[in-house]
Amino acid sequence: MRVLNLKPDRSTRLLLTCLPFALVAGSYLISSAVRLAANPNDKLLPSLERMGEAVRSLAFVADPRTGTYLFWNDTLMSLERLGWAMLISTLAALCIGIPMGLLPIGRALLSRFVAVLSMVPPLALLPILFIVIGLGEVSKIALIVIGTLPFLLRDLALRIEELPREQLIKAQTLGGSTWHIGLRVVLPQMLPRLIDAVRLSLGPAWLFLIAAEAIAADSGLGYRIFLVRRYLAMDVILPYVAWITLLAFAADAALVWLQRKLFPWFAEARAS
Amino acid sequence: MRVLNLKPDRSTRLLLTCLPFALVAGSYLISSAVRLAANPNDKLLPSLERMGEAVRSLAFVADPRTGTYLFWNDTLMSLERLGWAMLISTLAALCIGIPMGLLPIGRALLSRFVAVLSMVPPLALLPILFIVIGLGEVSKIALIVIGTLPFLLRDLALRIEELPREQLIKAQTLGGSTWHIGLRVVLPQMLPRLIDAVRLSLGPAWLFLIAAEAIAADSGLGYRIFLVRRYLAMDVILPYVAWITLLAFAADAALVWLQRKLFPWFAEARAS
Amino acid sequence: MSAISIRNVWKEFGDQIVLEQISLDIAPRSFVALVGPSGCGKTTLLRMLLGEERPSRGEILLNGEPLRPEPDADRGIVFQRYSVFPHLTVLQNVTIGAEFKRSPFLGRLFAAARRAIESEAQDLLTAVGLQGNEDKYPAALSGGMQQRLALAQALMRKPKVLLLDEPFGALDQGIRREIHELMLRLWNENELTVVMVTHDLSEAFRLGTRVVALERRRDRPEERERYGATISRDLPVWPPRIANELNSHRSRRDDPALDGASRDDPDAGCRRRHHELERT
Amino acid sequence: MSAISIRNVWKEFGDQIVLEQISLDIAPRSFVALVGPSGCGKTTLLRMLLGEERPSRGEILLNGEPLRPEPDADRGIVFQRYSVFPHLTVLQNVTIGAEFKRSPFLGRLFAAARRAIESEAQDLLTAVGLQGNEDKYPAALSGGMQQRLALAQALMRKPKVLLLDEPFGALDQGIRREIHELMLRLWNENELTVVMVTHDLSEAFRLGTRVVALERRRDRPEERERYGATISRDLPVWPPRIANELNSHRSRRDDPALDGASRDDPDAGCRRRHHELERT
Amino acid sequence: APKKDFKVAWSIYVGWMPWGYAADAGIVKKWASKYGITIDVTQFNDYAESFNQYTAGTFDAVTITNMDALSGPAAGGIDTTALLIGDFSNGNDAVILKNKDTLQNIKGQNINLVEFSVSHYLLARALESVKLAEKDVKVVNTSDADLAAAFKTDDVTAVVTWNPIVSEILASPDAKKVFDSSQIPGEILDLMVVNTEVLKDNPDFGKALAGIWYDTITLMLKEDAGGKAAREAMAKASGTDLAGFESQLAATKLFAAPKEAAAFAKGKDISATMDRVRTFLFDKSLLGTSAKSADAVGIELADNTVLGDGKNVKLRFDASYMQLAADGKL
Ligand SMILES: Nc1ncnc2c1ncn2[C@@H]1O[C@H](COP(=O)(O)OP(=O)(O)OP(=O)(O)O)[C@@H](O)[C@H]1O
Ligand SMILES: Nc1ncnc2c1ncn2[C@@H]1O[C@H](COP(=O)(O)OP(=O)(O)OP(=O)(O)O)[C@@H](O)[C@H]1O
Ligand SMILES: [Mg+2]
Ligand SMILES: [Mg+2]
Repeated sequence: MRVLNLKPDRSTRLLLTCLPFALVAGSYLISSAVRLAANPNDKLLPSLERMGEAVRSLAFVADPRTGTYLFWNDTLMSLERLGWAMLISTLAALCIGIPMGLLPIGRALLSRFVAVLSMVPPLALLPILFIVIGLGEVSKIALIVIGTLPFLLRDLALRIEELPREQLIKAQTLGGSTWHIGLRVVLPQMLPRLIDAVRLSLGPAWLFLIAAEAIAADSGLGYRIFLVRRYLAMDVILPYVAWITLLAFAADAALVWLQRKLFPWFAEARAS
Repeated sequence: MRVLNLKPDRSTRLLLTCLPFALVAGSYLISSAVRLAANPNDKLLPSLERMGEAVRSLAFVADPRTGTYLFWNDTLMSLERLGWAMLISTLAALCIGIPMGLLPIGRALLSRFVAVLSMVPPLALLPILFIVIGLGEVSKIALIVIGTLPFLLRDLALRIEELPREQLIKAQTLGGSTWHIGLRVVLPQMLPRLIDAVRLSLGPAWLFLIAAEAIAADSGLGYRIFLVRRYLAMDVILPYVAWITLLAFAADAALVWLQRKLFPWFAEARAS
Repeated sequence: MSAISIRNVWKEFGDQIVLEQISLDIAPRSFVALVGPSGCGKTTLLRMLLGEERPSRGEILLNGEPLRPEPDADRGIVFQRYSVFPHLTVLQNVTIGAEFKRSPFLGRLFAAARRAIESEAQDLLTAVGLQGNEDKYPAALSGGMQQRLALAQALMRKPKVLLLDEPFGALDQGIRREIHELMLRLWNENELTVVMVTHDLSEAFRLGTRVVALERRRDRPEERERYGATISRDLPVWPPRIANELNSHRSRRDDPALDGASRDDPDAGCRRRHHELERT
Repeated sequence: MSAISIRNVWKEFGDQIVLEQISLDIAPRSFVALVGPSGCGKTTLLRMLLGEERPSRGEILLNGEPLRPEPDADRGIVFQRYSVFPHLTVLQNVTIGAEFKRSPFLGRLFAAARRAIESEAQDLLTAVGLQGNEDKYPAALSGGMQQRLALAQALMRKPKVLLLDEPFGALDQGIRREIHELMLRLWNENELTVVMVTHDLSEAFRLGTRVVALERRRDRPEERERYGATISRDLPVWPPRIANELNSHRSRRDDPALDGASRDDPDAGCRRRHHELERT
Repeated sequence: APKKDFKVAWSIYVGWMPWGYAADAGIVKKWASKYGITIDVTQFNDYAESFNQYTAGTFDAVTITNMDALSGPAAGGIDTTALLIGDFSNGNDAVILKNKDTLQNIKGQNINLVEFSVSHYLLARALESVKLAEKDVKVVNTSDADLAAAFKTDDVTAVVTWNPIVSEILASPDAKKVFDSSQIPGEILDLMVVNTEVLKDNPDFGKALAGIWYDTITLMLKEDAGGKAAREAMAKASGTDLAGFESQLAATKLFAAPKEAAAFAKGKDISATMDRVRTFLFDKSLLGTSAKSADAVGIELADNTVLGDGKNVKLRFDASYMQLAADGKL
């Protein structure tokens, strides 16, 4: 039988899925044990206990200086920044992207500009950004917005152009104005597609969040990682990275769920 | 007439396209002039002449220390790193992604793992990366590969799953083995799609290149930007950013051209 | 009423002449079937009637007035595909036209106003045989049901002219037959002038009151660019089929639509015409 | 030869019974047309014949041997869509089967070997009327031409059984007629047993030597899950249509295919059968 | 209206941690309200960004080293006054080789360091001390946060950096410190600098800063529970523990008393140091592209003598606020 047609059953599938994770975990544990045997103070690949301890002291012991639990506070701050940024990005994408995709005038005005904008490496512009909008929360959110918005805009405009022209004409023959068409034909059809785009841009968003927090912040997951990086405190960094990964995964799953829940017509329409 | 139906003619379109660029350029020039009037040594928004001078001295005056033209040397080094990284990423994506997308076993083995991997923020793992592969050119290339590969893999696997099942069955009824199908049915159809994915991941690739060069390097566009950032030499940073944008644009255009040239069937097949 | 006059219309795309010298007067309440080989410009002509494209030369009048140069509620349309909105339920697809009309800002009605148009929409859905499917999304409907929905949707705004671009081209034979009957009935019961593009001659003769054929007089490859299609045949259908005068008593004469559909061999009359068309 | 025996086959997907108790013996060189309402399991049955799905109960034999449990070169297939490879030219689409056979590592032939199979492929392309289009990509072909190409592609590996899943369902009426003739000719000239799924009864009667109807005996919504479809009718086509004995002299008897296609009213015989089928 | 609200930027470094503590502990608020102003203290993770922001005009004061004050704000045309000299590095910056005991061995190696930073300067001084020049080695720019990890790789054999990274690297047995800032005492100064114009118009702002600083220093250096708590808080804020923080403090010559600091500011050594620094910066073309000589940017010392161009004085050392603190006149 062709390998192509070999369909592993449920349990084999589970086994296969776990295999690479187990391999990574295993090779970590072995390398860690080897390094720790050579130098018990090695910080690069800490033992699980060390990491557990580090997490415990960050997550369940209040920081004497601020009285907060650093781990949770960092998480909250980062998620807040990310949440606001993605919200703003999404709304801006809708407000700018729909005219840009729908109206020939909008397309002429913006499509080239956004294309160029999307090529600018935002990290290189950080100093200017900080000057223009200051250093508060706003600048971190702005960096994420600047980093993700051009992609969202381009994607949205593309999706609008992919809408069958027939729909727009039909809407006009039903007496719809441009505003009507944007509001009742284009917008609702773009929302689920925008969720897809947001899912794609969450990766860069985390990147920008970490970069922003690395430069100017006093809390946040990225801040903590960069702060303790000087001490090579991998016992903090690794759990933080794992936690970020988990959060990213959860956010992705939540968006998928949201899409299915809010737009039941979308899955069928896309399949057909 | 509805705004939706207003189609600007050629010259209006050109005008509209230029408008946002002109606005940005104009507001830069004005802010720059205002700041320079207040402090002639201001570094944040240098005048055009200052930037021109900075570029001239980097691009057309040999560096006394190394005897190279820094601007061109930086460009060459960065493009080399980027080129190698994208080549490796692409090849790896093909070698891993095709089995992962085509074979049920491959999917069971890798899809979850890659999904998790794609959520890990690569910047945070730099220390481990250094230990494993050192600090030389390899680590910069590796960072870009690590940053882009998961996306390429997931995208590729998705595209393979989108291939009509009918094609795979047809190939089997023509006597094709799994290897045949991978080689002659899936691979050639994936190449143009991979170009699309590479285009999408060029943005993150530049980001990771700049980040890698910021961390340890002695040449490269990102290196220069982060080096001169220490003394806020925006007269160097801004032209470098513009240059990176131009290079990114050119790379994108080159990929589009390549796709059209190498895969003439693709545009039609996608349209239908 | 809703007479259409096409007066010496030409259409060029860049250097390519697609249509030349089209003149056609369409009487109110006609059902014109437009046939012709693929690529001869049928859809282009329809799009000009719709206002989506403008003639390069000549003019199109609707009831003596120049046509509004963009699609509007006085001309409805049904395409072969993509006619209905996938994100709206069946009922919403029908009501949306009325909502556009009555709610300029939100494009959406609520409460009593909504219920009023919903009951109107229900009637239309019943008329096209879609009762009971109000809350489904179009993706859950078969192709034939989608086209019925598209018809209901178009009729909601009571257009004077209904344009159809191969509306039944993608349907199975059996389903096609049913929907032909429906089409004739709708034409008969609504105050409509219909222009339908079709590839299928028998469909043209079964539905139309008049069959208009577009054709290129010169069709050698090297001439394609320089010569457009024009009207090569313009045949009234025999026996003449006349739409019911609305609000007059129904039994005044035979219902030609029902008559056409119930004859034992509906194609016999058409066949003769077929031959006439093919003798070129 | 290539006889197919379906012995008491059931197919369930999870809790849903799709097919129950299907038994069918298909003689070599038959042309079986499989009809039935949408969703009754026609495609599922075909996929079992293909080896893509396995019966939940019962077995399928090909020439007395159990069927290989995956698609293979002894069974060709043509789908309604997506049958040809968009990235290969017309010629390459036809040669690829032979390349798979002769080149296990590269799946690709060069030089003389390539020229040999190319000339073979050319003959097939001529047979399906695609000569002159060798270097085009499928996207540049019309729907009908793509289906011809799919047929040529499938025939290149000389399958014993050819399976067709609504192969002409997406084609226009006129093109359909042409391709029916082609189909009959191919069936006649190649040593083929054909099983074709179709929605179109007249197509079934025009092409098949035998028409098999699948149907659910109980089709109330609440019963749908628990009862599958089974064979409700199994009609030989009249007058009997027999494939040409290959390599015997051709004039021994009328070519039934050409005969069927050239009669004045090809549907007359079918109609009778229609009624029989519809009287349920 | 006269300016009432001031913004101070600081970044995480052992000699500057008191600023963060002062903000958290209310010392900043106390002194600000005494002078009827508000002072907003912002923490940066990234040192270079902190003084860039100051140079760009977003902040009125920033913590910075003497060298960066000259190459950054001063060369950028911002007239800057060094208000407080907090400490000088006394071993906090070091040249470290892998498996080599003497500085001589540095010849021909790749040196990983933050280019154009005080590490670069320290390297230049170290090379000078063994009669080598920068062309005898190869400098590779490496971000400070990653130096500790980088040293663990085989590629990296020599680094120059500052604490806490120095102690982190020295923890591995193959790391050998071959030169450190205690061999050039008083050359790497950690300052609090203020925009001269702002200071001139608002001397109260300067007084408040001096008050905050010496209050905090006094508190943290006390060997009682309060002092220990303060040090512990600073340790945590800088990402380490008390022991780690105290070892960093040990390598820092903190001017505990304002008198001491004022005296140092007025001393002669600063003149020689600044001359070395500006020569170094000019060699690296860090005094601005238009600078024709090391004299391009004038430096005014505490005794009002000027190094370089007297018409373009952009960096000023001012001992008067430290003196006020010493005299208890704040
Ligand atoms: N917007 C356009 N720009 C340029 N050429 C066009 C445009 N629209 C149509 N054409 C050309 O006009 C000709 C007629 O096209 P049209 O779609 O009207 O044909 P048709 O009769 O509807 O064909 P079919 O039966 O295949 O639908 C074609 O050659 C087409 O390429
Ligand atoms: N892989 C599968 N898993 C679960 N259910 C399936 C699967 N394949 C088919 N079915 C179900 O089996 C039934 C028969 O499907 P099938 O595609 O065979 O019908 P069909 O007769 O070919 O219909 P059509 O004429 O619309 O093509 C349907 O109810 C379908 O939902
Ligand atoms: Mg058309
Ligand atoms: Mg089917």
